[in-house]
Amino acid sequence: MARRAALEISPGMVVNLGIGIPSLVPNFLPPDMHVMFHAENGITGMGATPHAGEEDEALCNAGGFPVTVVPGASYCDSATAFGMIRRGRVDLSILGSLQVSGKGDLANWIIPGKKVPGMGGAMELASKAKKLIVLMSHTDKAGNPKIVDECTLPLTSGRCVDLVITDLAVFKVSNQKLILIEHRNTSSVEEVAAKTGCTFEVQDNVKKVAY
Amino acid sequence: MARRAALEISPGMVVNLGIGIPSLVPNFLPPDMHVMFHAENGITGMGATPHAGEEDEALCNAGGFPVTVVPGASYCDSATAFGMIRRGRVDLSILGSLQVSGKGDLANWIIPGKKVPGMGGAMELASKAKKLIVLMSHTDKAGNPKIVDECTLPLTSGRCVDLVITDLAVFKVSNQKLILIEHRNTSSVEEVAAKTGCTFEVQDNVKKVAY
Amino acid sequence: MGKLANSFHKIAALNQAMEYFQDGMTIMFGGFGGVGSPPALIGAILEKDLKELTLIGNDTGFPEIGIGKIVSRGMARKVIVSHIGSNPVAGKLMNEGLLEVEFSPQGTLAERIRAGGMGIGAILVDIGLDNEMVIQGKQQFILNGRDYLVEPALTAEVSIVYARKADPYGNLIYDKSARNTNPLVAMAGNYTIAEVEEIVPLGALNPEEIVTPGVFVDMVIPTCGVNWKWAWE
Amino acid sequence: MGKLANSFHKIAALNQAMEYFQDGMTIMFGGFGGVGSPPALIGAILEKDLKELTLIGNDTGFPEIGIGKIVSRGMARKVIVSHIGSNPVAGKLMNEGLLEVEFSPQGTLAERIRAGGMGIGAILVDIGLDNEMVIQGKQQFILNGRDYLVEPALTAEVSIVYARKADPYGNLIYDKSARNTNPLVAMAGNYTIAEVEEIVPLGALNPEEIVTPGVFVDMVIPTCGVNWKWAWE
Repeated sequence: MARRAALEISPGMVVNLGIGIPSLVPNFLPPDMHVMFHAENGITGMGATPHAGEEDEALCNAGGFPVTVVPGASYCDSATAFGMIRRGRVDLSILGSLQVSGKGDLANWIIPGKKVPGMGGAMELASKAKKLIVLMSHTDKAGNPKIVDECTLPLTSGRCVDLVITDLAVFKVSNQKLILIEHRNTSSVEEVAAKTGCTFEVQDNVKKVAY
Repeated sequence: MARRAALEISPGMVVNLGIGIPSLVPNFLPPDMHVMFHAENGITGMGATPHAGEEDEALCNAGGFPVTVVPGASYCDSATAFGMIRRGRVDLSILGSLQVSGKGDLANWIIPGKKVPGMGGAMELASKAKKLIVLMSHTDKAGNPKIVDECTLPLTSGRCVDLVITDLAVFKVSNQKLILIEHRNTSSVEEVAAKTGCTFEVQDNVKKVAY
Repeated sequence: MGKLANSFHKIAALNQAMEYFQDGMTIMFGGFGGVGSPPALIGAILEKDLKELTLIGNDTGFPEIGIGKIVSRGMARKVIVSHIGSNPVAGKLMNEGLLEVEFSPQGTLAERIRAGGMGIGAILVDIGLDNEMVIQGKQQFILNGRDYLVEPALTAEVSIVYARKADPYGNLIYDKSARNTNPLVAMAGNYTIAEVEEIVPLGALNPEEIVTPGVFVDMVIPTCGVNWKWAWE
Repeated sequence: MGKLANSFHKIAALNQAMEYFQDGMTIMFGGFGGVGSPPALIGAILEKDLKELTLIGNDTGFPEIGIGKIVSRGMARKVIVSHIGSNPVAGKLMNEGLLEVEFSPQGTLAERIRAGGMGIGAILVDIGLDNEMVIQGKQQFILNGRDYLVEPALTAEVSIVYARKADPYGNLIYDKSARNTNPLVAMAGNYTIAEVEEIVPLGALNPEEIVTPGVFVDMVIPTCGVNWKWAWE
């Protein structure tokens, strides 16, 4: 999934990555691509994870884990870091999610009665990044679809998802319509349909891909 | 007047000076007094005027004239410079004025129909500096009082003046009442009253001073 | 003290700083996931065993990292934060009704703190308008036909921040991403205490590189260094 | 170009910058009394003889200094500034009805520009509530029993700023008090052009000292240096 998401990144972009699988995306980028990775705590230009023993406790990403910086990086306060997001200067945000609706609604911040961790910076990223990609497993641990007609979990932000990448398929959301554009070569449109909680269009030249 | 105003400055203060006579106040301070002079364009810690030929076009006060900085000085953007004012971190503002009312109203920004230069930073300074001192001539060029019952010119800010220092006298404003606390030894309470456009109390131990 | 003359009377010891803390007060803290939070001040607050605090900052850290140590011991009555996800003890206290949590979207929270520091009453943002938890208790305002939330400024009786260097005027510079919310929190305190790794003489900091002007800082104390183990260690 | 490889395609020449300017547009400019305003960009706008501009910035400079050169030649239909006191030609044009002037208190104006840059809709301030000219056309809002003015954010189609150094990503540092409004204006432009004294290789600027992250900067052009005589000269 991270490999597939990396294909959406172009040179010069400012990219914010959520915790978990999204944080693996840089591993699949060519070197010298001149992409600036942005962190909510105030880093523009994050680089690779430092080698063990070379961590700097004062240089961590928004998840609190050690990072490095690339040439051209800068530090700012958190207000400015979010100003970049709200002003539309972050080109791409790649987040995990609990549910996504066929209209592009995102629900990734609480499970009522179970887990109420707070929204962190997800609302700003979801509603203000120029493009929002969701990376998530196609179904939950119990096998229930995570792509649904209407989110049953509280929304982080409505009508904000542009692309959904799962372990089975890739959908784009266009004018609040879900369109299957790729599926795994080990799967089929029928399997994807069976494991998806809402209807979707199938693009004419839907691709079978290995990733 | 500038010499008298300098007496109001204590060590450690953050002080903003308006253009004109107020800008002369630092000349009457003892050295090493550890006062930080603040400028709206983003300087904290302005020092003396540079010697001719040593001016730096990138180091000017809010009036656009070359300055120097003292050890401990810093630069910030104008928004932060005004944040210091609005947050009440500027201890003292010394401004010139066109009129002051006996209640402490300040009118120093426009003469309707004649001069409408804009308020610049005067409104923030007048209403938010912890203490506001006005330095001005006691009367205008035509001999009319500049301290009046009600300002006839549009207000910059109401009920904001704490101390008025003129070429004749010093008044404090306390609970919207004007109180004469000093006058020049070459003048008298009667002369001050004759040249003032409103009534005022005379402090018991009113001082005669030479300045 | 030679060059380090305490000419602005801002350099002090930890015990002097502690005179500013009391039960029931509002404290704002710098830091992001514990990174950039002041360890000595947090340790001293723990030791003083304060009660009924209101804490304002990015998050509740981890149970034994940063402000989390205070929250985990039940010393806070209320927190205003963007998340408590990394501190399960905070979640437990919340669910038991022992801790009131006001969630604010992270960027909104940062701006509310800055607004407090800048003497601004509130900001209008369009973040979270479709979210019940965010709009709860907030007023809305229509400007040029668009809906906004009125997000009130935040200030605190005391702000505590962590910085790399200070001079005797309290000018501060930070260390990489440990800067995070510290410059904002430093401005928002009615009284601001900076815990710093190094105190340098007046004039030793380049005026261009100073991030927090000393105008906003009332007291500077030396740090003992970070005394907790990071999650990644 | 060796180390100065234009890897983000932001370094350009003045004539390329001029493609972004046209009649009737809104331009925001950095500078304070002309100090810190970009001379080459102002010169090129003059040469292009643009009409009906709306200009937003701290002040209208002096008649032959900074943005004043553009205002004095009648190229602006409207200015949003805190004062025109140092530019009598602006005052004359205003009195003749040839120039619309929206006055904003200086600190409010700076925050409105910053709010634009930060994607905030407006700020609530209590400055100028008793002043007819300030409250004119503004909405008011009562928060916690206190009156505030709703001061809308300002943005511009193009922002022009002046900086001491840039790297190929457009990271900027400024020169002393020539910083003034530039970092705010740099963030508020839909397209931001920085005129700089020196372009240094990527990595040559210390990440700690960068004032404006290149994220906000779309184009970097080299300056010809200040080409006007200062009032104090």
